[in-house]
Amino acid sequence: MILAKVIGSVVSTRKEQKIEGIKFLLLEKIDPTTMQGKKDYVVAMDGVGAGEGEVVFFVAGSSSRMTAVTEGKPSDATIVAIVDSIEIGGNWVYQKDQVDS
Amino acid sequence: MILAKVIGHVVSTIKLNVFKGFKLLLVQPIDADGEPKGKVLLVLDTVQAGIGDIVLVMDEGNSARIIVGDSSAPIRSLIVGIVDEVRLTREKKNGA
Amino acid sequence: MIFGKIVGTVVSTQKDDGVQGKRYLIVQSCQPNGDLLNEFHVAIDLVGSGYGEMVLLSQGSSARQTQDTYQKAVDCVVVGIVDLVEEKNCLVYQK
Amino acid sequence: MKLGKVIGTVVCNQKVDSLSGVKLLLIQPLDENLKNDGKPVVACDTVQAGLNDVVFYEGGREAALGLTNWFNPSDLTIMGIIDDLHVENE
Repeated sequence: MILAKVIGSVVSTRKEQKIEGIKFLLLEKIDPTTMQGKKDYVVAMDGVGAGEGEVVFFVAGSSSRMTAVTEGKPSDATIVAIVDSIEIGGNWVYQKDQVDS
Repeated sequence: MILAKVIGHVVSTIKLNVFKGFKLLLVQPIDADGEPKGKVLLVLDTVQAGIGDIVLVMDEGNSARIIVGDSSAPIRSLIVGIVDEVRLTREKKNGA
Repeated sequence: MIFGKIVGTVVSTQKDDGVQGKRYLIVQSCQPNGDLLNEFHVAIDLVGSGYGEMVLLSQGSSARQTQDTYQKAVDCVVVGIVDLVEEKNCLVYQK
Repeated sequence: MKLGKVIGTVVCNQKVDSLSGVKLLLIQPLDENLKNDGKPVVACDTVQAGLNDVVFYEGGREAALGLTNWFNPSDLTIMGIIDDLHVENE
């Protein structure tokens, strides 16, 4: 799985029937040691109700069809978790609540 | 499936049993104009293809396992046909 | 499989991958001798690895082929803790 | 399948149960001219390959199927040892 930050959403009115009603988010992969974006972007289906600004991780490939939301859907990247906190070498480098407040 | 050109062969005596009886060929994937595209693959031959032949390569596990008739074979890429001609609705880039 | 070093952990309460009771580790890719590369993965720990240890990561659909991750939305797992790596008859890494 | 050269071994005392007893080798991926192509990877051995052997290996789901017990998380498995390789470049 890869850590990324939700930086936007993608809206499409004309799409494959099977993927109607699924939210698409624009993610930027991040370097967890610095929490900075890597200028590497991916569009992923959202399985957990993530929102803009949140740090998440996503699965790629055939595994991205294994969530309740994407089962049987043509997905190749799905957000599977909203990150609460990240610890690197004993230090908390990210905590969701602190960013919110 | 992908189009590819056979560029070589490989001899292997010690290999998994499911590979016994198959020839192993090196193929270079090509685009519609016959230009090399992507990395060279090692594939199983089921149609007696030879060096220089343009072939059709199946590069998907489940389909490959159906072709060899063994649902647990660790096989993904195999040659399923020799291409006689590729016709394009547009002119080929190199004019050939 | 590729080499990686455990550099941290990720905590998430809101998730939808079907996996329960497992730790999510931040693993930084590394060379066979332990030199770090600038590439990070979140991986599920299957072997009880600890901070700083060099591990083996299995990726893609193969990551689902374990009791804990079967048919779950998982594409990266830690499958082993590396004790030593020998390259061209020289020991390049030892735990 | 891809080509690679055995450049070393990897020892893990602690690994997932389904990979116990499986030998892990360090592989340098090669291109068709046997030049290095990418960074070294670790693959499961099924054919008793030795140091400096040129081998072919497969990734993905097929890698797991290459081992006797197919329910394992291997994502690279060596399938055979190459004795001879012949390439005709134009």
